[in-house]
Amino acid sequence: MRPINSVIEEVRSEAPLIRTFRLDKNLDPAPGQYLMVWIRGVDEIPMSFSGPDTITVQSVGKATQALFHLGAGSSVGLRGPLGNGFILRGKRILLIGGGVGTAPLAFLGDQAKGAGMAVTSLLGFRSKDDLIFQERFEALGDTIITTDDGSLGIQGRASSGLKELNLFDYDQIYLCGPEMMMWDIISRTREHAKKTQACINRYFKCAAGICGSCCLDPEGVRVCVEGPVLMADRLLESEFGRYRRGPAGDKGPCRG
Amino acid sequence: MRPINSVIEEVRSEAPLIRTFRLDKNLDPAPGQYLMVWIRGVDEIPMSFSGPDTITVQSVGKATQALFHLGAGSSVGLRGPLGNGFILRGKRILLIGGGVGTAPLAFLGDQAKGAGMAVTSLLGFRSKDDLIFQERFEALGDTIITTDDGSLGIQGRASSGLKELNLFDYDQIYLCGPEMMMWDIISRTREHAKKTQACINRYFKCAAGICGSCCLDPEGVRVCVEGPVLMADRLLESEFGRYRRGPAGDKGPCRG
Amino acid sequence: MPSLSIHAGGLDLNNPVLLAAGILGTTGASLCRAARAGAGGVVTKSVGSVPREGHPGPTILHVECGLLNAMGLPNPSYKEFQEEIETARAGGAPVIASIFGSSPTEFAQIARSLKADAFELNLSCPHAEKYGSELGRYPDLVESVTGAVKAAADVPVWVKLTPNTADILELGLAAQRGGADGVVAINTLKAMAIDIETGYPILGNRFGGLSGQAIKPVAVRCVYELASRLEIPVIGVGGVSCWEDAVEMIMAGASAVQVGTALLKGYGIFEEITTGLSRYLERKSMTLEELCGLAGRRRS
Amino acid sequence: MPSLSIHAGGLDLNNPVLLAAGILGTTGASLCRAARAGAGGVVTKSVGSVPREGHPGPTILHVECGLLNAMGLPNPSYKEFQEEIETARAGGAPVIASIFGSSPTEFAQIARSLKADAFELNLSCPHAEKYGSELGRYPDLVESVTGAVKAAADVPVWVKLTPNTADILELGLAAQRGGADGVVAINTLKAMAIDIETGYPILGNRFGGLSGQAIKPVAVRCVYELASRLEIPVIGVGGVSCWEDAVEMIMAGASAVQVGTALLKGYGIFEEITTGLSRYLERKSMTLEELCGLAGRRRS
Ligand SMILES: Cc1cc2nc3c(=O)[nH]c(=O)nc-3n(C[C@H](O)[C@H](O)[C@H](O)COP(=O)(O)OP(=O)(O)OC[C@H]3O[C@@H](n4cnc5c(N)ncnc54)[C@H](O)[C@@H]3O)c2cc1C
Ligand SMILES: Cc1cc2nc3c(=O)[nH]c(=O)nc-3n(C[C@H](O)[C@H](O)[C@H](O)COP(=O)(O)OP(=O)(O)OC[C@H]3O[C@@H](n4cnc5c(N)ncnc54)[C@H](O)[C@@H]3O)c2cc1C
Ligand SMILES: Cc1cc2nc3c(=O)[nH]c(=O)nc-3n(C[C@H](O)[C@H](O)[C@H](O)COP(=O)(O)O)c2cc1C
Ligand SMILES: Cc1cc2nc3c(=O)[nH]c(=O)nc-3n(C[C@H](O)[C@H](O)[C@H](O)COP(=O)(O)O)c2cc1C
Ligand code: FES
Ligand code: FES
Repeated sequence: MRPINSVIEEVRSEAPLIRTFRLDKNLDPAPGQYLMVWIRGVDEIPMSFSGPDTITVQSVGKATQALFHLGAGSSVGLRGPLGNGFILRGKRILLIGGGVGTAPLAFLGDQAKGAGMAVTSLLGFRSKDDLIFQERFEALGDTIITTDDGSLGIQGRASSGLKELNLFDYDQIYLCGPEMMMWDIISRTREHAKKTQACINRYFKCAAGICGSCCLDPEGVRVCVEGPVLMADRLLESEFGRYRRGPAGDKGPCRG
Repeated sequence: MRPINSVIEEVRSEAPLIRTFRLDKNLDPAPGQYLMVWIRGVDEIPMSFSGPDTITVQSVGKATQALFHLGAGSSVGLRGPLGNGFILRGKRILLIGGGVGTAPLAFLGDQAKGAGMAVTSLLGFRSKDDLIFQERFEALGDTIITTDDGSLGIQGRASSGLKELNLFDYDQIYLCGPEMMMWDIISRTREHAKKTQACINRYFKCAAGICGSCCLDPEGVRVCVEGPVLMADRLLESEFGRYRRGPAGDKGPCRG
Repeated sequence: MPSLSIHAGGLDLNNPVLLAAGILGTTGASLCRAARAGAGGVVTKSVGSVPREGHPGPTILHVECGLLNAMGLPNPSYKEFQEEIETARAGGAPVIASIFGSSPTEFAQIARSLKADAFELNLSCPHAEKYGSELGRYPDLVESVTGAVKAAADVPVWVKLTPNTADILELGLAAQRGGADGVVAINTLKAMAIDIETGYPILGNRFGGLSGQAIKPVAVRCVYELASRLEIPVIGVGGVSCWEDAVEMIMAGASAVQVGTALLKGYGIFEEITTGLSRYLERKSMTLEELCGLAGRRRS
Repeated sequence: MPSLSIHAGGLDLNNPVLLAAGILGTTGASLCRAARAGAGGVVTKSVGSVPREGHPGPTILHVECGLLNAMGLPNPSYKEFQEEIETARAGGAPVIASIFGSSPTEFAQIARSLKADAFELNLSCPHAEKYGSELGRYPDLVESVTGAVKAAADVPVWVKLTPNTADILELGLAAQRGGADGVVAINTLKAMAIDIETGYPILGNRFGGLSGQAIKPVAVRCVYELASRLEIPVIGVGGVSCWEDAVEMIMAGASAVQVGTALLKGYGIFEEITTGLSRYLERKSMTLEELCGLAGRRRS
């Protein structure tokens, strides 16, 4: 149960601040599950699988920057796969992703396609330069792209792409991205909340369901073990989109 | 791995100072294996199985006396079955027992008979009054009895009965009794040592092969886990019959 | 079924199985959930006077038969925490606020400001500089902190003791002199683990606390030693992970037990333990009071 | 294969994996057997100045991930023990005599009379009245006992420390001031277990010492704390049961390790650990010296 030592086999740049790291271990994860990645001497942080043996990381702070400094051949410690994963349901599915949150959806899409499902994707990015996994999603099926600055696809936030779609066409909807983007989507698509699975983010300390730092009001859902994938109807009745706790357990605004 | 609680179901008096205790648990022991019996508040002591769910105890000191005070319905703590057991070999076997040492042999004889072997027994006791398991052995096959005082059977020590037997007739010989009696037998029957299994006694503290109190010179055999059944040829080259260590680890004379 | 309700350490509890400090105790909602799942009482995450983010990760690590943790007392400060306590109270079980500070006055200030059903003084965390066992290892500091909090608070005060000492009884007696309504034993054992691939200490803070099954025999011993000599009740904690463990701890002298690491198995642990305990008492025709400290009366 | 031979604590050892005190160390034959099975050195059962039969049974108990024991220092006295040491020497590895007493003079007298390759001072057994940790918890006594034995003996002197303290480093520094050639850490944690059917403490002595896997994280922490500050070598003991554990202990700062409870698996453990250690060093292209204390140099 100690961190497994894993060598980074390959590093691929996806966008200026986003890189994919291929690990020497295939831990047989389900899409939506995550790893705790120990960057030795720095910190241990949660990362979704973007493939059976890859994670796709956006550099945002100390630990992710330190990870970026580790090239192929360096090693990290791994705990996982952890948490629940997405559950594939039905024949036609819709993936809605934002930014680096597209990572677990790309992995899910690969599996769905392999299982013969029809996959449609709606992806939102800040701008053309931040785009990742475009080809990967396009290979899965219809792909709608939005950019905040209009540099590619529809201009606006991901929700601007909703009007191109009839959500009743889909048996299941899968969602991952910045919290405000996800909130934007699920609050606009309330009638589909029961068929929407969202992979969410909270501050994880233990990732074992014991410390309480990731618990969601008002039910106290331990996102690290009961999530990170939760049904949107449950999120609608929670703190999600309204506030989130920081490392000290204090309530703060949701970013993104 | 904590002591198992066991209720004494029945107590049978075998001789003035010897009683058989039937336990409510059948721990599926092999004859020759033993239990550590915890008489709560007093001590934990080794006892051979005299049957699948019985021990036969001679009262010699504090713990055995305390055990005698416990009637049916009382409970003891058990650790076991421990150690190796006798291994049944061949078609014709000879059991040589002395005193309460006949207990594991009676159990072994039952199994041998059940397996269709021909069983002969040679049993030594101090006197007629100390006799135990006479009927049980007689039911197994030919039984020769010796008593030190001549009050029954051949007068003399168990070895006095050897002249009635041709040891070459037996595929395997099984031995258990007071150390000097066993030594007497194996030193007189050296040529049969390779087919003689002896169940021996040492001071057991841990009964787990870790404390060293039961180790036999010169090889350091841990009698509690590598025994208590050892081949007589191994014993011939050991401290057996010459000295034994007491609770403090000091060398002392062999009793009996 | 025999009643499990007890009066211990100044509190009336529906049952003697409590949630331990620092376990799912960061938010009112998770505390409330523990109470609804059957905890007889819930202890909050330890809170101090200023917000702390805690140590860098890894903050926990599964080791042989236990858990190592070095959370580093993350908390939003007592000022932010009152609302969590209110939320927690909705669960219907007493909410015990665990608090820490670096001096008697800091402790007293928190106790004066925070409202809870009782206070538990964390004088025992083994891995936070200037806090926890760095004070709690000294009997005189245990006594003065306890006294200061007692003077400031109008609810029961429990003192949580460290096993990282040569003589836990000395610490318990100090808490009693300070006026404590109960002692809680034990906090974690100071420990560490090293990554054998690289030599890095695994916990972000290097040192952490060992909890879980591994420490139960130490906890039982501490409870026994304390209960044999103290006049105030002892709340037993350390490695309790099934009803048998709770029975053992109560026999050692605990009036109530707390469950920490075993929450790894989920919230169901409270019902599992209370049900097992009831059945045991029924089978033995005993009351909780008769069970408490039985081992001390079995001296041979 | 890389060499495992080392010079540690004043002794030349073929390898750094030693038999711990009190484990199969009652007779010369069993010590000899450990040496032949590959132990780099063997420590005897602790011997005192008069024969002791030890505590009544049960003397050991398997608990979650470890062993509880309260043997009670049974030994035939040092007068009877010289011949066991001679026998043990035939195994070809250094024989370290573990000795105990209730005062500096008692220790010194034994050290003067007994011949061995080194002495290990048992100042740490947690369950024998008037001996072990009842002295070893006080730094001044650790220093004076060590000093007295150093003056009496002409072989290296190791001091075995107790983890049942708030600050093991203090004890280690005291041993160093007393002139010790090395410290050995750790002895067992004071612990107990209770029979839930009856309430009886299970060990005949009620209190015993916890060893085995359960205590390894505590042992690693103690070794790390000691090795970071002491100038004399630290011998690590506590829960080492495979080569990975030995690597971890050495990374924490141990110059050599001792194996106790893992002998439950049999004498093969020595070869298992030394082989694993060699392979590891080979794979990493490291020497034992480079491995020793690596964790202390990885501070981030
Ligand atoms: C289930 C889950 C899956 C995730 N998957 C991905 C992914 O696939 N790709 C990706 O780039 N990021 C992912 N993240 C977010 C990622 O964990 C943070 O970006 C990372 O921890 C930042 O660490 P830092 O030291 O670089 O930043 P810091 O400087 O420490 O903080 C930057 C921000 O990251 C957040 N953060 C820091 N530590 C944690 C933590 N332990 N848990 C949660 N959030 C934290 C903080 O809220 C802060 O706002 C995921 C988070 C979770 C909870
Ligand atoms: C493998 C084995 C199987 C045994 N099987 C039987 C049996 O079937 N029936 C039977 O009556 N006895 C048997 N014994 C002997 C029995 O264990 C002792 O008679 C008993 O321990 C005496 O305990 P006490 O407190 O009554 O006597 P004490 O007053 O303690 O001592 C009396 C004598 O018993 C011996 N003894 C005491 N404790 C132990 C111990 N822990 N280990 C070994 N010897 C001890 C001592 O050498 C002493 O000479 C067996 C012993 C061993 C090792
Ligand atoms: C993740 C974690 C966090 C903890 N946080 C605290 C804390 O904030 N305050 C405290 O007094 N004890 C804290 N503890 C100690 C526990 O309350 C408890 O004393 C210890 O874990 C032993 O009990 P257990 O074996 O049941 O876990 C923490 C323990 C763990 C595992
Ligand atoms: C059965 C047993 C007997 C012991 N006897 C002694 C002893 O006589 N002297 C001593 O210093 N330590 C003694 N110890 C402690 C061990 O030497 C060692 O310090 C401890 O068990 C931790 O190591 P381990 O986890 O590898 O067993 C004993 C331990 C056990 C389990
Ligand atoms: S991160 Fe600790 S409970 Fe989820
Ligand atoms: S009795 Fe302890 S080793 Fe055999």
